[in-house]
Formats: sequence, C-alpha cells, structure tokens
Amino acid sequence: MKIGIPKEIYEGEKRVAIVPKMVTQLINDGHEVFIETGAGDKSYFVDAKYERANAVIVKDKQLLYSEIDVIFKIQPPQREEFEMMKDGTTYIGFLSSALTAEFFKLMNERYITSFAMEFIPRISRTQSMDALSSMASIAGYRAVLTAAQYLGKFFPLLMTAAGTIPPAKVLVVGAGVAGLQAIATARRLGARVEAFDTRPAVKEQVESLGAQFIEMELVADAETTTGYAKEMTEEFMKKEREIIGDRTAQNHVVITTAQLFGKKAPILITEEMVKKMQEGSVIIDLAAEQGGNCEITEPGKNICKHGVTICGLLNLPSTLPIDASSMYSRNITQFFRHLYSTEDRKLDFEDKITKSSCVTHNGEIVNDYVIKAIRKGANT
Amino acid sequence: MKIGIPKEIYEGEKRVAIVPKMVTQLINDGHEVFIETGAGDKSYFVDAKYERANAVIVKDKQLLYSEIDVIFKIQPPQREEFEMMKDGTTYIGFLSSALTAEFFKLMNERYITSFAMEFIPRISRTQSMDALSSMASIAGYRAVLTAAQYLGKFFPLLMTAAGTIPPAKVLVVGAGVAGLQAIATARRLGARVEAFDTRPAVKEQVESLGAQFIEMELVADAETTTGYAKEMTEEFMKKEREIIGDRTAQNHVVITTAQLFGKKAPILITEEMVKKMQEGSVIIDLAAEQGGNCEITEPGKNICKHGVTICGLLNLPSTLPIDASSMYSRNITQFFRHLYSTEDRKLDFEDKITKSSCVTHNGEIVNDYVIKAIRKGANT
Amino acid sequence: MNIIIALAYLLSSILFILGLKNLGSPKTARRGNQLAMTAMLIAIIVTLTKNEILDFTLIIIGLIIGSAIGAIIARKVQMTAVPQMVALFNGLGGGASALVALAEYNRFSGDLRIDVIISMVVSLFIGTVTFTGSLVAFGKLQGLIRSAPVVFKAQRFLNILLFTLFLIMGIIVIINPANSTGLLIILAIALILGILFVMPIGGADMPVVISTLNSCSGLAAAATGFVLSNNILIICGALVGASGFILTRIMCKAMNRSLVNIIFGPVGTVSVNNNNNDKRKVINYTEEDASIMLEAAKKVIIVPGYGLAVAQAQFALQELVTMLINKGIHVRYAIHPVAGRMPGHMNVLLAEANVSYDLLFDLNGINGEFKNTDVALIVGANDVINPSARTNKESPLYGMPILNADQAKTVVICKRSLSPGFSGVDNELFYQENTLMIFGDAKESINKMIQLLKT
Amino acid sequence: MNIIIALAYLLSSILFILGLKNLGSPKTARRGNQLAMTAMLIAIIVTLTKNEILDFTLIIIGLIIGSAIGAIIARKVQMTAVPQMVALFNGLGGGASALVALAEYNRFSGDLRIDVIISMVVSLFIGTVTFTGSLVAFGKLQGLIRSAPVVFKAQRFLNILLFTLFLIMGIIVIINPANSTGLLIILAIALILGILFVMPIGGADMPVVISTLNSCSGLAAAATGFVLSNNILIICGALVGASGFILTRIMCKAMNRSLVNIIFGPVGTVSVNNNNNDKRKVINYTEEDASIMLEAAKKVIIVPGYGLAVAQAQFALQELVTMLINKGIHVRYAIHPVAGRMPGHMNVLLAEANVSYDLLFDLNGINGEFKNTDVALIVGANDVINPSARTNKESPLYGMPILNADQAKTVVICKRSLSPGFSGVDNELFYQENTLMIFGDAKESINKMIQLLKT
Amino acid sequence: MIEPLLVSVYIFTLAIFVGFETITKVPPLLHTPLMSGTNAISGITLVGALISAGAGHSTLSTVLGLLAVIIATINVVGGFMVTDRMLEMFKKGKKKN
Amino acid sequence: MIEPLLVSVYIFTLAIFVGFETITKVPPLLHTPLMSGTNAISGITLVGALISAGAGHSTLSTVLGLLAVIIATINVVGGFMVTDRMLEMFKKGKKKN
Ligand SMILES: NC(=O)c1ccc[n+]([C@@H]2O[C@H](COP(=O)([O-])OP(=O)(O)OC[C@H]3O[C@@H](n4cnc5c(N)ncnc54)[C@H](OP(=O)(O)O)[C@@H]3O)[C@@H](O)[C@H]2O)c1
Ligand SMILES: NC(=O)c1ccc[n+]([C@@H]2O[C@H](COP(=O)([O-])OP(=O)(O)OC[C@H]3O[C@@H](n4cnc5c(N)ncnc54)[C@H](OP(=O)(O)O)[C@@H]3O)[C@@H](O)[C@H]2O)c1
Ligand SMILES: NC(=O)c1ccc[n+]([C@@H]2O[C@H](COP(=O)([O-])OP(=O)(O)OC[C@H]3O[C@@H](n4cnc5c(N)ncnc54)[C@H](O)[C@@H]3O)[C@@H](O)[C@H]2O)c1
Ligand SMILES: NC(=O)c1ccc[n+]([C@@H]2O[C@H](COP(=O)([O-])OP(=O)(O)OC[C@H]3O[C@@H](n4cnc5c(N)ncnc54)[C@H](O)[C@@H]3O)[C@@H](O)[C@H]2O)c1
Repeated sequence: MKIGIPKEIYEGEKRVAIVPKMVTQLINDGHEVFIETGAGDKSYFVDAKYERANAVIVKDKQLLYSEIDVIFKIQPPQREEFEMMKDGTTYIGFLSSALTAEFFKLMNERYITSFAMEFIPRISRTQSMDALSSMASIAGYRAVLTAAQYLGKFFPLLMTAAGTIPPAKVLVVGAGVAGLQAIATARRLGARVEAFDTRPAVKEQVESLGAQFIEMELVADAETTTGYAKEMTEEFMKKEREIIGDRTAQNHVVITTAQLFGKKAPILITEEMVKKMQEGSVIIDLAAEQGGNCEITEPGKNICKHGVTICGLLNLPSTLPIDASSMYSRNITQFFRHLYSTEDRKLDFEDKITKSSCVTHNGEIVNDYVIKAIRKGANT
Repeated sequence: MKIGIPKEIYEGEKRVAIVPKMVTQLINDGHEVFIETGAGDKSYFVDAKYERANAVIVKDKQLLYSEIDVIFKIQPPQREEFEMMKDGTTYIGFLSSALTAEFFKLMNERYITSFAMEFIPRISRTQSMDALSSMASIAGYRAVLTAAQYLGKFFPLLMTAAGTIPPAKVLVVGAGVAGLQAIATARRLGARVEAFDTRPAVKEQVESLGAQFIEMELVADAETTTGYAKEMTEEFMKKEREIIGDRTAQNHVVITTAQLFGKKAPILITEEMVKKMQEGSVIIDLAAEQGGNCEITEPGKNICKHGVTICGLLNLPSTLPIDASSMYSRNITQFFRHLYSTEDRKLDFEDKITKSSCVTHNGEIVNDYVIKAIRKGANT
Repeated sequence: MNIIIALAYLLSSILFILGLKNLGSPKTARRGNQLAMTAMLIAIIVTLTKNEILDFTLIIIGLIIGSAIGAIIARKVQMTAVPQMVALFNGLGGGASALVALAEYNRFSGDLRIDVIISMVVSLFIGTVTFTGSLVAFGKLQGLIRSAPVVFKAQRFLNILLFTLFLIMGIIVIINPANSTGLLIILAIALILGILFVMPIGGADMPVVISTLNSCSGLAAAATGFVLSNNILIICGALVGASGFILTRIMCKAMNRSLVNIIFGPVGTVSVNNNNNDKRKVINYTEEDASIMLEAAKKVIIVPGYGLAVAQAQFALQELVTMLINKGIHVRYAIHPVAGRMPGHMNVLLAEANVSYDLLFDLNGINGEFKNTDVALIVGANDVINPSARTNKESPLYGMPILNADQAKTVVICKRSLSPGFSGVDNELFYQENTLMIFGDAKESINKMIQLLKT
Repeated sequence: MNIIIALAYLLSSILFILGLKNLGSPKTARRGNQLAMTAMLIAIIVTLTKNEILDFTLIIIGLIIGSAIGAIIARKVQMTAVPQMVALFNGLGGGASALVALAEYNRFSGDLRIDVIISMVVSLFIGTVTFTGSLVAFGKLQGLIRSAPVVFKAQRFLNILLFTLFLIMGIIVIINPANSTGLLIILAIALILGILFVMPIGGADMPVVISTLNSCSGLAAAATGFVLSNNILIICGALVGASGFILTRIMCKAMNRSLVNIIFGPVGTVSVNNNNNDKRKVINYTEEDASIMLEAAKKVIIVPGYGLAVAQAQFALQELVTMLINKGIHVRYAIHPVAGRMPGHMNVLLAEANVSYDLLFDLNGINGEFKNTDVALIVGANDVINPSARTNKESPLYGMPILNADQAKTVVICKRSLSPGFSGVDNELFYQENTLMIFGDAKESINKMIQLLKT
Repeated sequence: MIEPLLVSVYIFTLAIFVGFETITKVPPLLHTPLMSGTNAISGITLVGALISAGAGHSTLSTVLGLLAVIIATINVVGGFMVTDRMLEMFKKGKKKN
Repeated sequence: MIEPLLVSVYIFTLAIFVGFETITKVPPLLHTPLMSGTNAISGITLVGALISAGAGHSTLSTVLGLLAVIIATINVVGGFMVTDRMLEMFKKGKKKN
C-alpha cells in the first residue's frame, strides 16, 4: 500500500509519525512510503535519513495527499488537511480530541476510513500499539524534569560541608502510566516521593517503585472493567481533596495526572490548597489538556501564584521529539500491520481491535462508543 | 558586629548571601544582622522569615550601608555599591572576576578590608567555607538537568512495548567538583556516562560513581600543589582534543567543566568537532564564564549550530536559588566566624586562611597572589 | 582377632567415613563414592584372608553371581528407575543381614551368649522388615503394585498387635536361645510387618520411606556386627544408620512434612493441586538445587518480572549475576517489553542495582538464545513467559510475544506461590518437567542462592 | 570393667562430645562449657566408685586442695591475664598425665605389656613437654620471662639431638621395661625439650603455642588412657587432641601464618609496623568477630567513606543494615559532610542502594550518640574519623570536625590495609584497644558478615 | 562375658556420632545419590555373609551364607555402580531427564 | 594380649574423627574460651590420677598420684571456671576488656 506521512502542522508539534527505521520495515513489508519534505526536521530526523531508508520525499503536501492510500498522523486533521485528502483514504492517528460534528461530516463526505489510536483496546496483545501508554511514559518523565527545572531546590538529599540539604518532596496524584513513570524518575533523582490514586491495585505498584502510597479509605470498585478509573461521587472527591490538601502543604513538587477516560479532569487542587503550599513549590498539571487537576491551572501556560509555580504544559511528549517519534512510529506501524494482516489486505471488522478503533468507514460512523456518546449528547 | 546584607543587583542573580537560619546563628554569636528589604525574595526567603529570625529589615540601601561594619555579598560590588560603602567597612564575597585596577582603587580609597571567597585555601578544615565547591556542586547538578531538558531523548534505557529506547550517552570533560556532581546526576537519571580529566587521581573517583574513565597517556604532574589542574602544553591539548573528538561524536550530551584557576578556560571542543556530532546533541559549557571550553560557545546564550544545541549558561548556581543561598550562606558564616574567632574580634593576619583570602586591607593590596598577578600583568 | 586384619578393618572404616563425608557435598560426591568402594574392597579382601573362612569355592561363586547381577542391573536400569533400584538393593542388604543372623544361629545352634542372641534377634527382625518393606516400595515405584496408599480399617491395630507379638517372642527366644521355632515366628512377623509398614504409604512419599529403610538396613548390619563381634560391621552399620536418619529428616524438611505424618498420615500422597490430574504435581525444590544447576551451567538467562519489583530483589539479583559471571558463566538478562507494571519498569529497577546496560537484552535480541541456554532463571515473572500466549487461542494473553524461557534446558522459577500474574491466567510452565519451582520471596531466595554459591 | 561404670563413662563421653560441639559456636558456648562440666563430674564420681580405689582420704584431700586453688585462681585472675592462666592450667594437665604415667610405672614396676609401656613412654614424654612448655609460655605472658624470642645458635641442632636421644631411650625402655633410669632420662629430656620448644617463640605467637600444647595435653591424656585401658581417657584425650589441632590451624589462619612458620620462623613476633613501638600492633580480626559484636550490640552506627564508593559496597551494606534492624538492633548511618570525594558523595551512593533517608544523620545530628553506641562500623572511611583532627595541631586535618567514632564501645573498621586516606595522615584509631580491624575489600567483608549473621 | 559387648557399644556410639556429624546439609538433587551411596555402604553386611558362608559349619549355614553373599554382593556392586552413574550424569549439569 | 590395645586404637580413631568434625569454624573472639574449655576437658587425666592415687600400691605411687590429683583438679576446676567467666562477659557484648 502507499503510506504517506505529511508534516504535522499543529502548533508546537515536533514529533513525526514515522521514523526512518520504521520506514525500512514498512518497505520490507511490501509497502511504499511517501513523506513530506522536512516532516522530521524538528525531531532531528532529516530528509536525508528518510531517503537512505528508501522513502520518497515529496515536496508538495497536496501531491502527497493525492498519491497515497493511508495517512499516518499524530495530531488530528485540521480543516486544510481534510481538504487535501483523497476520497476513500485511510487515516490513522490520535482523534479523540477532534470528534466534533464537523469532523464526522468531513470524514464521511470523503468516505475516509479513520482509526483513532486512543480507541485501541488495552489488552495484552495490543501493548505494542498502545500510543497512550508510550506517550504517557514520556509525559511522566518530562513532568519531573520540568519540575526539577522550576524548583529552586535540589531533588536529592546532600550532606555536605556547606550544610545538609534535605531532599525535595514530590507528590504524585494519579499513578497511571504517566504517574508511575514520574514516580520512578523523581525517585531516580533522589526525591522523597509519595503518591495517591483511587484504584487500590496501584498501592503495590507504587511501593514497588520505592515510593510511599497515601492511604485513604478507597472505594471498592474504583476501576472500570477496562482498567480505567471511574468517576467518583462528589462526597468522595471532597474527602480526597482534604487528604491531598494535607499533603500538598508538605511537598515541594506536586505532579497531577488524574484523568477519566473521555471526561473533563477532576479538580483535586483548589486555589485554597495552593495558598497553603510552601513558597517556591511547583505544580505540574499533566491533566491540563483535559482542563487540569488544579483549579487555577491555565492550560498551555506557566503561572506563578501565591509563590507557587503552576505549569499547565500541553503536549509534553512533543518536548522529547526523538524518542516520542520513535515510540509513536512503532505503535502506529504495529497497529497498521495488524489492521492489514490478512492475505488480501482487507479490513476485518470482526476483529476486536479493528472494530473498536475504527471511527468512520464508508461514509458512516461505525464506532459503538462514539455513537453512544453522540446519542447521549443529543439527549441532553 | 553589625552585619549587613544588601540585595544583589547583578542581573539575573537570584541568590541571597544569608538565609534566615544563619541569621539566627549569627545573632546567637552576638552579632546584629541588617538586611535590605526584598533581598531574599527571588530565592523565596521573604522578609517575614528574616523578621522572625530577628534580623532588622532595612528599606533603604544607603541606610543599610551606612549602618554596618561587615557586608555579606555574593556578586562583586558594582560602582554604585562602592559609592554607598562606609569607610573601613569589611566586605566578604566573590571577587576574583572583579580584580581590576579600578576595583583596587575604590577599595583602597575607602580603606575597605575585602575578603575573596575564592581565595580561601582548600584545606581540610576550610571545607565548610568553600563556596567554590558548594556552588560547583550546584552547577554540576543543573548542567545535567538542563541537558536533559534540551535533549530530545530519554536519559535512561527503556525497554518497552513501543521499542527499546537506548540510554543517552553523556560525556563529562573535567571531573572536578562540578564534573563529579554532573556524573552522579546523569548516572542517577540512567545515562551511560564517561568522563575525562587531566589529573590521574580522578580516575578512581569517576569509577567510584559508576562512570567510565577515558584513558589517555596522562602527564605525570597534572596537578598543582594545591590540587588544581595545571595548564598544559599545546601539544598535549592537541592530543586531548583528538581523543575528546572521537568521543563527542558518540555521545548525545557533552558537559565541559575544564577550568584553570585564574586563567582563560582551555578550548577542548572546536567547531569541527561540533559538526561531527549527532543531530540533536547538546553541549553544556560550564566554563562559559571563563570563555568556554567549546570554540563556538556564546557565554550567556543557548545557540543551535550544526544541529547541536550549545548552552553557554552563566551563573548556574543562581538557578537553584533556595539551596544555593543556603549553602553560600553557611559558607560565608563559617568563614566570617573563623575571621573573627579571636576573643577581641580582631583579624589575625598570621592565620593562613585570613592571610590568603584577604585582598585589600588598610588601603593596600595585601594578597600575595594578586600582587604577583599584577606584577606579571605589568611586565607583559 | 589378627592384628593386621584389625588394622586393615580400621583403615577401611576410615575410608568409609571419609567417603560418606564426601558423598554429602555436590563437588566431592563422586570421589566419596569411590572412596567408599575402595573401603568395601579392602574390607572384603581382608575378610577373605581370615582363617575362620575354610571354604572359598562357594564364596567365589556367590561373589561372581552377585557382582554379575548387580552390574547388569546397574548398567541397564533407566535413570528414571533409579529410586526403585535403590529400594531393591536396600531390601537385599537387609535380607542379607537377616540371613547371616539365621546362619549364625544355625552354626551355634542354641549355644549363645545373651548379647549375641539379642543381636541376632534384632538383626533378623530389622533385616527382614527392611527386606519386605523395600520390596513393596520397589513394587510400588516399578508399578507392579498399585502405587496409591492401601489402607484398611484395623491396620494400625494389626501393626501394634504384631509388634507386641514380636516383643514377646523376642524375650522368649532370648531367655531360651535354643527355641528355634520362636525365631522362625519372629521371621514371619517381620516379613508381614515390613509389608504392612509400606503398603499404606503413597508413591510420592516413597523416597522418604526408602531412606528410612536404608537407615534400618544400616542398623541391621550393625546388629550383625554385634553378633559376629565385628567392628567394621558395627562402624559402617552405625554410620549408615545415623546418616540415613539425618538424610530422612532432611528429606522430610524439603517436603515440608514430618516423618510421623508420612508414615501415619491419613492419605499418603502429596499433591499441591488435589483437584487436578497427576501431571500438575509440583515439587518444592530449594535454593540448593537452583544453585547446583546454576553452578553447573555454562549459559544462564535471567528473566525479571513484576515480582522482582515487589520483592525489591534487584540488588541481590545483580550480586548473584556478578558472582556467576566471576565463575565464568555467561549470564544475560532478558527484558520483556511489558514486564512489570509500567513501561521500562525493569530498567528502572535494574539501573538502581547498577546493572550494566550491556547485560540487558530485549525480546528480539535474546529470544533465539533460550534454546542454547542451560538455565533460565525467572525472578518474579509470570505472564511474560507464559507459553499459552503462543498456543492457546482462548487465553487472554494469546498473541502477546513472550520470552521463550520454556526452551531452556532447565527453568528455575522464583515466586511465592502458584498464583497467576497480572492477566490472571494459569501458567503451564510451572508444571513442566524441566522446571524447578523455588517458592518464597524472590529476595530471600536469591540471597540464599548467593550464600550457597559462595561456599 | 563393671557394666554400670562402663555405661556411665559412655554417657560422660557423649556429654563431652556434645559439650565440645557447643563450645565452638558463640550462641551455645556457655551451655557447652556446662555440659563438659557435668560430664567431668560424672566421670569423677564414677571413677570414685571403682573398686580399684582403696584409699579415699588422700584423694579427697587432693580434690579439695586442687579445687580450692583452681577456684581461687579462676576467681581472682584479671580478664587480661586469662591467656597465661590457660597456659598454666594446661601445663598442670600435662604434668598430671606424666605423673600418672610415672605412678603406674611404679605400681607395676617393670611387669608391663608392650602396649602399656609404649603408652607410658608417650604419656610421660608428651605430658612433660606440655608441662614445661606451658610453664615457659605462662612465664612469658605473665612477664616473668622476657617475652621476646630467645634464640641461640645451635638451638635447632640441640632440639634434634635431644629428640633423637629420646627416641633411643624410648626404644631401650620399651624393650626393657624394668629400666627405670631410662625412664628418668626420658623425663629429663622432656623437661628440657619443653623449655627449648617455647623459648624461641615471641609473646604475640603464644596463643598458637598454647593451643598446640593444649592439643598435646589431650594426647597425653589419651596415652594415659591407653596405659590404664580406660576408654573415657582415650575418648576425651582424642577429642581434645583433634579439636586442639583444628583450633591451632584456625588460629594460624587468622594470623595469616603457618604453624611451621611460627615454631621455626626466624623471628617469632608478628607486628605489622615493625619500625613502630609495641602499641602499634594490629590483630587481623575477621568478619566473624565483627558479626559477633554486631549481633550482641543494641546500638550501631555506620560510618561510610570514600572506600565504600570504591568498593561499590553500598548495596551489601544496606542489606546488612536491614538485617540488623530486623534483629531489633538500632542502626543509623552517620554521614560526614566531606566523606567521599565530592559534596554529597555518600548520599548518591546510599540513594542508589535505596537507603531510607530517615536512617541518615549528619555530623551535628549524631556526634553526641557515639558514646552510647555499642559498635561503630566504619566502612572505607578514614580521615573523617581520624582523632588527630581533634588533638594534634600539627596534623593537616586539625580543625576539621570529625565523627567521634572512637567513643563507641567497639569500633569495627573495614578497609584494605593500614594505608592513610585522602589527607595522607596516619590514623591512630586503628591501633586503639577497642578497635577491630577487618582487612579486605569492603564489599567482600560486608558480604561475609551478612552470611555469618544469617546463620 | 559382657566386655566385648561393651566395647562394641562404645564403638557403635562413637560411629553414630561420626555419622550424625558428617551428613549435615544435603541439597535435594543429591538426596537420591546419597541414599544410593549409603545403601551400598550398608552392604557391608557382605563381610558377615562371607564369614557365615565360609565357616563351613553346617550345610544350612553354608546355604544361608551363600544366599546372603549373593544378595549382599548385588547390593554392594549394584549400589555403587548406580550411584556412580547418577553422580556422573549430574556433574555435567544436564537437566533432570 | 594385643586385643585391648586394638580396641583402644579403634576408639581413639573414632574419637579423633569426632573431634575433627565437631570443631569446624570458630571466630577469633571465641578462640581463647574454646582453648580454655578444651584445656579443662583435657583435665580428664584426673580420672587416671584418681586411680593411681587410690590404688594404694606403693607410697611413691600414691604420692605421685596425689600430686597428679591436685594439679589435675586445679586444671579442671580452674579451667571450667575461667571459661565460664570469659563466656559470660562476652555474651553481654561488652567490649574486649
Ligand atoms: N509493563 C507495562 O507497561 C504493563 C502495564 C500494565 C500491565 N502490564 C502487564 O503486567 C504483566 C507483566 O508480567 P510480569 O511477568 O512482569 O508480571 P506478572 O505476570 O504480573 O507476574 C508477577 C509474578 O511475581 C510474583 N511475585 C509477586 N511478588 C513477589 C515476591 N515478593 N517474590 C517473588 N515473586 C513475587 C507473583 O507470583 P506470586 O504471587 O506467586 O509470588 C506474580 O505471579 C503482563 O501481563 C503485562 O501485560 C504491564
Ligand atoms: N567530600 C568532598 O567534597 C571532598 C572533596 C575532596 C576531598 N575530600 C577529602 O576526602 C576525604 C574523605 O574522607 P573519607 O574518610 O571518606 O575517605 P578517606 O579518608 O580518603 O579514606 C578512604 C579509605 O577507604 C579505604 N578504601 C579504599 N578502597 C577501599 C575498598 N575497596 N574497600 C575498603 N576500603 C577501601 C582506603 O583505605 P585502604 O586503601 O586501606 O583500603 C582509605 O583509607 C577527606 O579527607 C576530605 O577532606 C572530600
Ligand atoms: N495492556 C494493558 O494491560 C494496559 C496497558 C496500559 C495501561 N494499562 C492500565 O490502565 C490503567 C490506566 O492507565 P492510564 O495511565 O492511561 O490512566 P489515565 O491516564 O486515564 O489516568 C491516570 C491515573 O489517574 C487516576 N485517577 C483518576 N481519578 C482520580 C482521582 N480522583 N484521584 C486520584 N487519581 C485518580 C487513575 O486511577 C489513573 O491511575 C493503568 O493501571 C495501566 O496499568 C493496562
Ligand atoms: N578541601 C579539599 O581537600 C578540597 C576541596 C574542594 C576541592 N578539592 C579538590 O580540588 C580539585 C579541583 O576542583 P575544582 O572543581 O574546583 O576544579 P576546577 O573547577 O578548577 O576544574 C575542573 C576540572 O577540570 C579539569 N581540567 C583542567 N584542565 C583540563 C583539561 N585540559 N582537560 C580536561 N580536564 C581539565 C581539572 O582537572 C578539574 O578536575 C578537585 O580535585 C577537588 O577534589 C579539594
């Protein structure tokens, strides 16, 4: 098949959907790869490297779109990109943040078959396609580095001739993939780390990384059948905020990652709580994309309020463009291989993975989850 | 005695010479402490904290200078500061970068007794006064964090479902205090680290931190009697650059710290060598203050050339203001205590430490090293 | 007693002691066996020079026949059939002691010192019990008799009755050594008791039973020594009696059972999964076994998993690896992409323990190597080595690439129980024939191995 | 031999064996000693019931006098003087054996079986050598005789000559047991040989010599047993002879010397710093000693230094600490501000090993605690605990605050040699009386301690 | 009359001690070889059998003795050989069949 | 004639083995107590002395025997008591003197 990789046009996006190493693999699989010139520049994969991997470098974006059967992307398509797509093309990339009525209209008009990386079910055999996990890993790692950069203190304990410098204390709220990676990284740098999550299974995992787990009377079924966290009652949230509030005043760095799949992020840190924190503390809000776990987070900005720096960074994975591209590229390649793994390279909608991840096909919305969400939206 | 701490006015300086904890100690010693309002703001030591420690907050800078016997500073005095000093005051702070003819003139005109923190001899019992060491520790730590921030790659090795991410490779040139701290921090973050230094004693130290030492036919007496590195012959430097050049092309991050006490830093990385480095690599030049170890370093700036980011950061300790202030504050307090440790609180110029560190006294330059340097300068 | 003979016997005894000592440690066991052989040879030759011995023809014939049969059996027997062979041989040893007692009784026909007749009764009784007991054990292991425990109602009562009868007859015979009928009754009781003793015990407990019987045959030999006032018999018999007893205790401990429990336990089989078929029996191997396998290996691959993190065993593990490498063994780590609970979990752990990156290999890099590997040491991993991911379409793991640890010659698995991992799927690798399960916290297990490898 | 007596002796022998076994391990040593006491009591009482014994008065008197003297010495003696007391007692034991041999010789006056006369000669000779040898050792240790080795030219020759003479006289006496002069000559030779044997050996090697003599006195007792055909003497004598020999070997190993080297070595003193005065002698303590001290301690402080980093012993150290804590011992780390070679060097190391920050204390936080601490365990640190920084104004370290490790009850120092640290200054703490130096790579030493504490 | 018995008891007791002390800790993989080895050693009863068979007193004694010789020899020869086979294959570190 | 000697030799040999096996590894801090303890045990020669002293044969024998009894008793009593003192103080984990 003809696979095309246009340059990402989303602001600040430095990643590229395919790295040269994967180009070689796709070509070995019998596909052709077309890539827009300069697509990898920001992640230091220059055109020459793609050329060496036998990709075709295409100077003109429009030309690229018109040549290809499958588009590999990261950020969801913007209007101008839709306009360039050929009818019946297959599109693979992150989509969940773009699922608007307009999006469906455009997709279906052009009979685009679209797959959302976020909708790949998280089961054992899909782990190599799971871009949410790989990108969350990066976010967790970067969150700690960013915190270390903004904090006016050492992370590690230092007992020196110039006095004993106590270690930084780090609180991680939400120990999913990103949270665990943040814990590991902060521990590596020598900080004292404690963590909190609503899912009880997480305790052992947190402790296996050498951090303290903050105990709270947890709700028994905090987990959905798919392993995600459930939305909690307001009563629970109040109690949680109380407990976290106790801890935020003690810690120098707070990293929040609490997210609920497909919903606005819960508010865990109120402005009141920020006021009680020590001067010079830092909050890294990884849920900024979903509105933030901190009440005063301004997504996309670093603000300093009440002596506390609050970072509402967006798109953290893009700040580690080399490895983020490599990982995403491997995820999307594995996914693509799975989709077209049959002899005749036809999609198999009986397959659980294909079925769950496909959003639009043949001019229709085919995703159960999306359909349900739309119905719900229509009702209210 | 009356000790005064003016606010630092040097651009970008966030540290403060005394932190509240040390104020308490000085007051317990029987001194009075005056501090300019807002002096600790940038390092999150707000006036209220000093007040609680019983320091006198002084609103007016001029008033402060006229009240006090001893000035605790970090950055060398600027012209406007000289003008405010009372005759016969004692001044303690970093001075070596300011030893100009004008400086001596101003100092001596006002009969200022000045002590340079840099000139405290580095012997066992002065380790608690050694601000060079404590600040170098911070610089080494920050250098690695900065490198991690700029590098588009993970530092640690990660074997994940989205592929195996090889660890970042870090080269540290010059394994003094800063270099060793950089090695330790980079190792903590999981990088593969190698290091090079001209002093053979360093090999064991580097290895004790789990890093590789790059072997080179070393010169036997690379060390001066005081433990500092000697200046090398041009022949040696050529050979060194060859060896380092081999390694820079292999590493993702290069941190250079090579300094020669009181001299311009040696050039260890030429532009040629930068060209051969991998795209996306990062150079952190800790010698930027002395002109830099890299040929194209622009002190005070981050530049990107040949796909490589070169950071010529200045005053790195100031980027960790809380702990940097605490450490410096302890160093200067210990030093001050030593200077006035006699019953009658008179300076004892028989004492080795007092003698070596004093620059001007009673209208004269009293420091042997400085006198020698001036004579030498006059000769050429 | 001729002085040369006595000294030669002494030499032989010393060699037996040294042989036994050496037999107890993996490194010297073979030499120990050879020392014991030498000792036996000396004892036999010396005995033949005794002037009590008048007729050599029969002896020579006996020796030749016995050697031939022994050698043929030893050569032909399958390695898997060794336990029953040991049982058989042991029975013969006990039988021989009993026969000697009878022969001596016959020789002196009633004209016996009290200590001699006591010794004879003991030798006859223990020897005969050992004989029939061992034969039953042999039959069970060889499949000639139903291996399952045979229990009937009045069994314990019958045993006590017979034993009391033996005691009474014993006293009668000792008081009146000329009473040969009494001796034959004792013989008959012993024959039956031997059978009754072993019948109720299940096949899995046989090794312990054989070891007990072995200890008994040693005591029978010692009793024979008392009969003949022969020191070497006494010494060797006592040696075997005592060491057999200790060995029995060690074996019981390895099975987490007590001897009493084995002999009188209501049901005599050990099976971890009672509700499963026989294949799913798991032996409690110990760290000693693991260390023997590791030491004998040329190539070892370590597979860490989430359990390593839970146990925080990374430091110990790396110490073990360093030790193995220093012994010239080729060791690598195989890191599965999803081992642990977050991407790179194993890397974080192993980096803490300063494991050199050069020792770490990912799935693609090492999966082909397992088949050439002597030992795959699995530390707290489970799903990532579960072979059902390869074959069983029903398994939730199906389709996930796994590490082919099962292809290694021996698989050593350190975990706390048979419970499953993250995916909740049972792991058939645990029941594989070349798998040694070492139950316990991974850190403790590894530390024990380190200790054992040091000595 | 009366049967009861024989069995009582057997019981006594068994108790002796058990006692000896228990004496060899720190935990059971006291019980072992008590078992041996009981055994001795039984042996004595049993002997007194023997019908060979006709006259009790003298015996009772002898026992009372002996007990009184023994008890007084044992009670009064300073703990520091124990080694010479052991030497003295040992000499008396040897002497007693010799006396018994003489008495028996006198009793049977020439009418002796060959084995008895051989045993007598052996008993007399070994017993006497032990007697005078031990007395010389006692004198040297007590300061009655010059402790330094006394060597003269023809010494070795003289020894050989005397020994040959003994052999000749021995043969003569054995051939003609009635030759009592011969026996007296043997006695004289033995008296002299004992002195000659010990004189050339220096005070520091005395423990090994005493142990050797102890083994000899056991053999002498065994020989006496042969004379009297008394099994308990034979058994106990052999036990002491063998275990004394093993102990001697162990002690030689601990001193890194061979027995031959000690007895025939050109200069008989061990001193690591030959050019220094006697105070600067250092004993090679072992990890066993350290582990005994650690186990007996209630409070332990660990002082890590640059050597910990060089040895990369942080993981092992933390394991040791965890073990101690689990044993209920209070353990803390004392981190000197400039330990290592960069600010925070120890923190980096210990963080790698996951040491909880709560265990780390800086100089101010812990320096007052050393005096209440049982063991300060120094791992590769040197300058930071050098007391000369406090007192010696000439020292380059003078004025640097140090950790007061020297105030702990016992200081255990792990390093490879006596060489100085960064500052190049010698450390007098190494020679302090309450210091145990454990030489070797820190990681290996710590690992050995871990192993020892596990058992 | 009782003396030889007492001597035997002494020797027996001491040998028991030696037996207890020599075997202290044996790893499970060695259990079977060790059992087999000590089993062969217990074949020392062969020495008794030889005496019985060779004393040539009565036919019954001799026949019993001969039988004892045969089966004791099987025990000794077979026992040592099997032990050796086991130890040999185990030393090479092969997997347990 | 030679038989009792042979028996003694057997017993001696076995006891030597027991002695070798029981003492295997002793830490230096225990060296002195162990030495002292075995030294006291070697005072078993007291048993011989008792027989010599009590047999009441000749005066010389008796005197020699009495002397032997006295010094052997010193050895035994002093030895055990000193050992006990040493072990007691050492068990409390006090520092060496
Ligand atoms: N890496 C990721 O990003 C990620 C994220 C989410 C889920 N997962 C899933 O997690 C699983 C990872 O596989 P895995 O083999 O590493 O782990 P696993 O399959 O979960 O098995 C871990 C085993 O360790 C044992 N264990 C626990 N504590 C122990 C201790 N203290 N000492 C010894 N053993 C101990 C447990 O057995 P006992 O209880 O019997 O001791 C358990 O069976 C995969 O199924 C993967 O899909 C991975
Ligand atoms: N912290 C800093 O910032 C800094 C910077 C520069 C200098 N210093 C100086 O460094 C010194 C630090 O004191 P310190 O007590 O930590 O170290 P030290 O005084 O240098 O002593 C370290 C000791 O460790 C032993 N050692 C080395 N390798 C070993 C191994 N593998 N196993 C066991 N022992 C080993 C050495 O003795 P053996 O050779 O006998 O084994 C050595 O005596 C101070 O003098 C300080 O002033 C510190
Ligand atoms: N194939 C697989 O088996 C697989 C793959 C990837 C992830 N997972 C699992 O899925 C789970 C979700 O991972 P994720 O990182 O994508 O989750 P996420 O990004 O959706 O959420 C991050 C974390 O926030 C927590 N959270 C939600 N509400 C909270 C609240 N009110 N207070 C505190 N914490 C709150 C969640 O429990 C979760 O741990 C993880 O446990 C992960 O192990 C499984
Ligand atoms: N009290 C004490 O004993 C004490 C206190 C502090 C530092 N020191 C020692 O003093 C030494 C100097 O420390 P510093 O950090 O201030 O040194 P520095 O900042 O002057 O130099 C940094 C490093 O660069 C190295 N270097 C110089 N020229 C080089 C070249 N051409 N190539 C490669 N490397 C080169 C030097 O050897 C030094 O290690 C250190 O060894 C330190 O341990 C001792």
